[in-house]
Amino acid sequence: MNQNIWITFPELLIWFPLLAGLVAFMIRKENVVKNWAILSSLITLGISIVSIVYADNSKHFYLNNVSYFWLRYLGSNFTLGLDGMGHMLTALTAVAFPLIFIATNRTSYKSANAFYGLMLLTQSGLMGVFTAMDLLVFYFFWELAVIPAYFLCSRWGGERRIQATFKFFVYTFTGSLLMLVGIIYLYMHTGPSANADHSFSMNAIYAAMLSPAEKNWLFWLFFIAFAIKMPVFPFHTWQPDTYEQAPTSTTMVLSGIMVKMGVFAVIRWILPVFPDAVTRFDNIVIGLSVIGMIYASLIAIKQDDLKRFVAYSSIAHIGLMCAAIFTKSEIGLQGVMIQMFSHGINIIGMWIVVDLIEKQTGTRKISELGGIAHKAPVLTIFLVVIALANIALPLTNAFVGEFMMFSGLFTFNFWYAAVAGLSIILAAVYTLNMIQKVFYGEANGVTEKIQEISFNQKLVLTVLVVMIFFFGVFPQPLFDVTKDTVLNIITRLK
Amino acid sequence: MGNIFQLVWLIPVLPLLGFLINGLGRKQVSKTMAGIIGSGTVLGSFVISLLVFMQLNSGNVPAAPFHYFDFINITALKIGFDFQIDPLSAVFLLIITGVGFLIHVYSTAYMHDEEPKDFAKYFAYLNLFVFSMLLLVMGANFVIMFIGWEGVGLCSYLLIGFWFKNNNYNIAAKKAFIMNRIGDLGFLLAVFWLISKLGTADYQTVFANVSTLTVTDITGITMLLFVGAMGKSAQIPLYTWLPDAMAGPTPVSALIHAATMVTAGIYMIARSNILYTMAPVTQGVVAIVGLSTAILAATIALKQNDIKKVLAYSTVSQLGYMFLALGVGAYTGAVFHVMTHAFFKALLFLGAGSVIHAMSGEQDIRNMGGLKKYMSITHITFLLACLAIAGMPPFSGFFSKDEILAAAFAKNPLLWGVGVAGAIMTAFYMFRLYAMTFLGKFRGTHEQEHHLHESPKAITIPLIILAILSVIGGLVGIPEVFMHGGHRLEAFLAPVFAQSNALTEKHHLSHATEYMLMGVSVAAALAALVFAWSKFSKYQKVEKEETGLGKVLANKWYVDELYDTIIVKPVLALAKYFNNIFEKKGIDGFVNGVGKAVNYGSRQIRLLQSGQVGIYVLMMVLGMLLFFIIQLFL
Amino acid sequence: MNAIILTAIWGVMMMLGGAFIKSKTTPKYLAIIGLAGILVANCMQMNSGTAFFMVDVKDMLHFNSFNLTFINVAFGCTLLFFLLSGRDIEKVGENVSEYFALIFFILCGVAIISTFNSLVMLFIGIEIVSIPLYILTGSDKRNLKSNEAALKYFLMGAFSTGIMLLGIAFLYGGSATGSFYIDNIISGNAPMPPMIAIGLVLLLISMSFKVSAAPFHFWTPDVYDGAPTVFTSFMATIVKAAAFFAFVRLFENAFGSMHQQWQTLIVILIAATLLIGNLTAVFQQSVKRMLAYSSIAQAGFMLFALFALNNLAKEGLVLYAAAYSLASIGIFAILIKMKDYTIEGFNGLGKEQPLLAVTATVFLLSLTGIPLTAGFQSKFFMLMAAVQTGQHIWLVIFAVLCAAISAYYYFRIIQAMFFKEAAADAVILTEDITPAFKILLLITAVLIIGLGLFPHFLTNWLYF
Amino acid sequence: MSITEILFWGLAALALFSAVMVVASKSPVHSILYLIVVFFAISGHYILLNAQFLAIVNIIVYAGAIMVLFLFVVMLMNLNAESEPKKHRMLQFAGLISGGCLFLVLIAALSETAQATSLVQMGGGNSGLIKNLGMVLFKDYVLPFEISSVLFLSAMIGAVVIGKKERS
Amino acid sequence: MEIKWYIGLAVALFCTGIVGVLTRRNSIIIFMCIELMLNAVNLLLVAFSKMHAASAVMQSNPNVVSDAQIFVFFIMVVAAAEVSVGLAIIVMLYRNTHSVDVNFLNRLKN
Repeated sequence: MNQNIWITFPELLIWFPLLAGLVAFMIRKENVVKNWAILSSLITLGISIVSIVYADNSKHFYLNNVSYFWLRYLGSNFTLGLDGMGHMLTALTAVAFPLIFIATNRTSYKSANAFYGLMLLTQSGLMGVFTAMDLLVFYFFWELAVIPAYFLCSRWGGERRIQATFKFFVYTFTGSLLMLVGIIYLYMHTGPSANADHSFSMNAIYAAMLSPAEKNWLFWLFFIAFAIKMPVFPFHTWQPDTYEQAPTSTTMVLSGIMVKMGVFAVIRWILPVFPDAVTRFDNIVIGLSVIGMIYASLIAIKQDDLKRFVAYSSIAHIGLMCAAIFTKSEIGLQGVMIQMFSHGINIIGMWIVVDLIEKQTGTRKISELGGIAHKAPVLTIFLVVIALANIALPLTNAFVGEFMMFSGLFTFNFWYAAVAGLSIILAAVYTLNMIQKVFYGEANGVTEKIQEISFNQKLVLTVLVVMIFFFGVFPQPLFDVTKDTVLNIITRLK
Repeated sequence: MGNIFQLVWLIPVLPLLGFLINGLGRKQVSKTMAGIIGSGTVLGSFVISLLVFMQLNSGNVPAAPFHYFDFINITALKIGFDFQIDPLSAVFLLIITGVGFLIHVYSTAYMHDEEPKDFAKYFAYLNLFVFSMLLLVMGANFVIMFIGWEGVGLCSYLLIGFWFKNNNYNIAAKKAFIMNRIGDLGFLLAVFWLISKLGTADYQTVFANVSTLTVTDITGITMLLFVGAMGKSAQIPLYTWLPDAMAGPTPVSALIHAATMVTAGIYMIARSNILYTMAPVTQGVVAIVGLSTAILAATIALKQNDIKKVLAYSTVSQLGYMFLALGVGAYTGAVFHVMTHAFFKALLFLGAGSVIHAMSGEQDIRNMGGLKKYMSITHITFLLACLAIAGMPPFSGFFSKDEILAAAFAKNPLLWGVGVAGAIMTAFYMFRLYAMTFLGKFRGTHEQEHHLHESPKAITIPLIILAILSVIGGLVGIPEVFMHGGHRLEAFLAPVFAQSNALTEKHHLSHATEYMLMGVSVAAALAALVFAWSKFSKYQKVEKEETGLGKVLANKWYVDELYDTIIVKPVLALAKYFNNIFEKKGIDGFVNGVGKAVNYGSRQIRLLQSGQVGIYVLMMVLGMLLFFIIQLFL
Repeated sequence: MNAIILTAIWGVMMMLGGAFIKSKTTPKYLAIIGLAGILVANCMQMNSGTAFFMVDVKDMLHFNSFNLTFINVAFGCTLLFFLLSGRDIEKVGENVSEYFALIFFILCGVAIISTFNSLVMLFIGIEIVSIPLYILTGSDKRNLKSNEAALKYFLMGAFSTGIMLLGIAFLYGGSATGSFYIDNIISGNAPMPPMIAIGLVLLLISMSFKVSAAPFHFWTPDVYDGAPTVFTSFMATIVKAAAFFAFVRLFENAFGSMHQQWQTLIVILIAATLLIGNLTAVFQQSVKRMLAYSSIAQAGFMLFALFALNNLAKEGLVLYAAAYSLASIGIFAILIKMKDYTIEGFNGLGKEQPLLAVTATVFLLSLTGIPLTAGFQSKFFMLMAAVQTGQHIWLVIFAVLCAAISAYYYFRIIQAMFFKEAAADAVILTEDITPAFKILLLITAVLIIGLGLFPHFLTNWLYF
Repeated sequence: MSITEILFWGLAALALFSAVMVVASKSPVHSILYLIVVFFAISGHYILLNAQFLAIVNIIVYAGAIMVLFLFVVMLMNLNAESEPKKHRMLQFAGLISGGCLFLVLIAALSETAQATSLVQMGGGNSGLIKNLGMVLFKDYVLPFEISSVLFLSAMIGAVVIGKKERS
Repeated sequence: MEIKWYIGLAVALFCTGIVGVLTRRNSIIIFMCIELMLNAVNLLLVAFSKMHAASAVMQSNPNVVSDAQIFVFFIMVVAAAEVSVGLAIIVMLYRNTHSVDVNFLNRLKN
């Protein structure tokens, strides 16, 4: 086997955006930096696609896994790896960024170099989270992904940006510090590694010797950190504020990818490490998630602000993912996997449309809008498709995921599925309400001058819609990517 | 010509292609092209369906479903994108594509005033509608069925709200979609239940392993499936969307009411008949709900003045009959009634559309009258349809309705009695409608009168075809009493219901009883018919408020208001409470409260730092004391 | 030994130089050269054991890789401090070379208290550190705040000296052999006799005073606030770290074997320090005062070394000393250049001086404990050390919650620098920023990130 | 009671009384004078314990040099009794109570232990003599002795830095 | 004499000093009280040294006894140094404010 590969895919996925981001800081001209961002993110996408081609770890292990000494004497190595779930989420990250850059190409930012630099750094951090195979490395990237995002939101956001994003930061920071305590505790109970008494490597963590009581409280330390990030009711209140205040392209990253960090982390670090605690607390977590779904859906019905509207609908969807994870069923988990991807695609699409509307009309108030369908039919069609995908209409990508997640939830308990199912109805209510108020009816003064969308946006939305339908009809390729990961986790749970 | 089954996939794909062409190229295609593409693709599907039907009829039944690709294929669950062709789906395919094609043709004329791109959009939606329905019918498992199931819901939403500038239409569309989603939830839960118990959603496997399920499981699954059917097929309590769905263009109503959508529930229960046969409790519920719906809708129809509303409630009522049939185990009867109903209800709607077209959009029958002399083809076809729906022999409705009533009688004479009452009301309101529209004197404005005209060919030809079908359609199911082996449909469908039939012993009514039943129901309906004819042919418009029961009926038993009060308003109030108070003051209040507490604590604790050395030293000494006490004495 | 004697000699040199050199800038260069030389000499002692002076220390001082590394860290940070803030020392008053001489004497004391093995040396070392500090605090003579700070510091410092001496007396009286050698005071882990216990508590209190652990921290904010900012920078970093090192050294060697018996006190200290430090810092408007409180808060984390007293803790302490000192020296160096010491004074710095703002951000992130910075690694080591003991996990959780609060006040500065605009005609800085200053800041930032990525570059030295 | 004991109690009483008077007397000058008395009493104790060198040093350095310095400063500032207004009553009370408590706690902790009953060698022994101390100081304690020169240097610099008048 | 009397005396003096620090507001007197505390410690150390001298174990190592007295000597040294600096600070403050009252020292607070 060729071991002399000088760089592997996970490294490329991290270092390339990082480097590109640092280069972006140097570029003074706004247009150049924009194009550079698009170009580099497209290259990252290329890398990601190639990596999926070589996804088969049994054949190309050396391409997808890398480990070099880092904090060796602590038992932590800089270990990266791409398993199915990693492939899926790195692919999502790689797909999302070029789309975001292209879609928001028209928006001009003060000190664009810093903006794009930070965006690319965020990408690098996200890639790190999704590829880390060492708990300490994971924690590093977990925090590092948030810092540039914080700066992005606080620097280029809306009026109340400083407060809102600081709340977001402190909230997540608190969570991750709690997790840090858990990480250390876990580490202290791992077996020895080559150079140290303990080890942070994933396998060692999975094999940590813990008493059930310890697992119980450690579970919560980890879960709260992830729950805040996802966010799960009642840890969600930072989200609407942040989404509302952040610049739209950052919001896309936050909602499209960053919330997946939480979901991802639960699957990667909670399920295999604390299987007993997961079984013990599954009712609480699923209960919270289900309450959150209904709660957020109800609030979404009453939202008048488009951004907050999307935020609450996202909370409802994430709630389902969280609940499905804790069903510990293959169907549920597989559903979560595919839904992570689908939700990312759909919500980015939603934001693009919301951004367009806000840019053109200057308002996000649902009650002030109306009749856009008449003025901008193409935009309307895109939005309707994306919104319907968002509420999981069959043959769109989200249906497959939601179907499987509900199915998993049902297997777990009928009543959870039944109550959670109400959110399907509520989702229809709020989405159709929004469509009706924003797009249908007669155009008014605000929406009178709305223009059709530009080529860039049309391109991006078309790509999104094609993906929505493609994976709605042929989801199997995605399952093939994540199948092994899910089965591995399921075996660990038993 | 090779095996026609190899082309089965074309049946749904053709309308899908039509949808894509018309939808994506709606700015490019001309109206004519859009019409041809829209109708042509459905015609193509119809032709293939017909060939498939003929293959099946010749006894060449495919053993396994056609597998195209894996939809979901993981260890725990395999769901293929499979189509199943058997007699049941073949019958439905014919109805959908056949009646659907006629409606398409009809639409080319009816929608001619629309802008070209809206016209193309309309046909795209119609094609998508047909596509979804075909998917629903052809799917070889519950998941594919569900895809179509939601798809038709979506299409109904799009078409009902086709004229999206009018907010009332949008609200009606939304209502349709949401009501449907309530039903869909039930359907979904049933599918999950099946998957969790049997690990699959394929019909074949499910039906083969049905005996491994417990009674609770089967009852639960069938109940939930029935909830789905309630939504889609407009049964109590989820029927209120259907009359509102009249907001869409009239051909759409025809499509929804006759060929697609509402029959989905019937199809689904007929498809899973073995489950229902094994769940007598559910069957009872289905029968009772069906019958109640039939009666309730009929009573409402008595007092409606909107031509389409009357027809809408009549659909609800007829659907009730079909569920009654399903409930009493007369699956063939239900399918039969679906078929005949498709003919005459499509005809009624299209006829109504023709009338509305002629009346320049007027839908209130109090403003019509005497149209007989202006539009003869419409008039005659409409009359035939009315006779058919009223169950007059030998029109198609007679056979199917009679079969249902007979089956109901065999189960319980009370069911039959109520059913006949409904039939009487049906005859009454249909002929009230007919008489007020076509007989008597014209009551509209002069301008309207000036414009009155017979509709163009594209409208009348489908009417004529449907009229013929309405008249002779019943002949495929001539009951045993009239002719031995006359029930061709039953024979054709027998393989589908074989499993159920094996489980139920047939109550064979004596010929005498059957004749008696027929006689009673026909006589009663005829009496109502004559009464309505005579009463309303000389109808004069009078402005008077309805009172008493009449007012209740005219207001549809206030069901919408009831739902509004007990469901919509509390939910919205709860949402408002969450949004305005609980979220802000409760959860976020707590989160911010932590921040505020830190701030408050900071402000208080910094007062300790008083700047006075004396106090600092005192604090130190107190700390020292504390430490001594802890270390030395504790 | 090299370090102690050379710093003393160089201090005298600086003092004498003050009499002859009239130029104001020369002492700075002298000091930098001298300190660099001393650093080299100390490294030599470390690597090859080369000692320039053959002194029989009678076992009163112990030199090992641990404390020599710490001395390197402390002196290295001081060198950086000279480089960054040397020019600002010149601005405090006329007696420039005397200030440098005093700083060298302090460094001598720092070297003593990081190597002491006898309570006598501890006492003298601490006094050598303290007395020059009183003077430096009051060196801005016409500033009443500086006067006030000096007097407060002096009175309370002398008071705590009294407490320490009483403690030493009781330890001497209570020890079986009547010795001042710290490893002879107790033997085994039998229950403490009350005299030892009293001595221990008294020493604990006086050392807590020096490292400003609550509730013995009250002098800190006032003194740090009142002292000239350059000296605050020095006091709050190197001196404090040295006091911590002495604290841990004393308690590990003298009382380590009965660790369990006094752990409760440390727990209380940690909890109180973290709470008061973090909570009070939240409301401060003056960055200088805020940093004073933050130094208390950081002390809470450093106290974990005393709580755990294991290898991780000691490594972590050295790392913490380096990380915290580097970041604080950096942020103080920037603060000195500011016109307005309030947080509003930082408004718009990101636009005016991006490099300053970016490096300041690195320093603040390090103080907060964000990964990639040395601050994270040091907190991480401390938490690991604490968790390794397996006791009082709630305290660790409490600590991280307090760290979350700390984000609140550190980030206010970041917010001011990047997200807020300065008033149109506002002057943010008092003077021009030289390129050399920028480069030094950058080096500091790189050092912090380097330590954050590869802490073993430092901790490996501990096991030479 | 032996002579030693009588002397001990007498000196103890004197020391304590004077100490209290240091704290209690209104005039700073009186305080200083009382403090000198305390120092003398403590020197008496040193003599009782045969620590002759310390007794002498105590009188010379403390009572002689340091206290005179204090006296100078006080007189220089011309502080008198009235110049010190009353401290806050509550604070004074709290100070008194907490000081008393501290005393009680320490005494309570120590009084009942075995260590507390060890005997003190009175009078005898020659370790407190100047010759022995000199030997120890310059043999064993030469390092701290030398190092304390740094302390004095810094104190000296300090006094100069602080005391010198700044040129404006 | 038993050592406890010496301990009692020294602690009493020490606490008197503390009380003085706590109750007085003239910084010079506070400083004097601190000197009082130091002297209490000195007395205690000398007493302890003689206590160890009395115990049989220590006879073999007479240095131990001298240790404490040398320590006392160092304390005096340090005290002298402290006094010079302390008085300088007090005088400096007096020059600026014409007061030695610590209660007026509250420019720095909160």
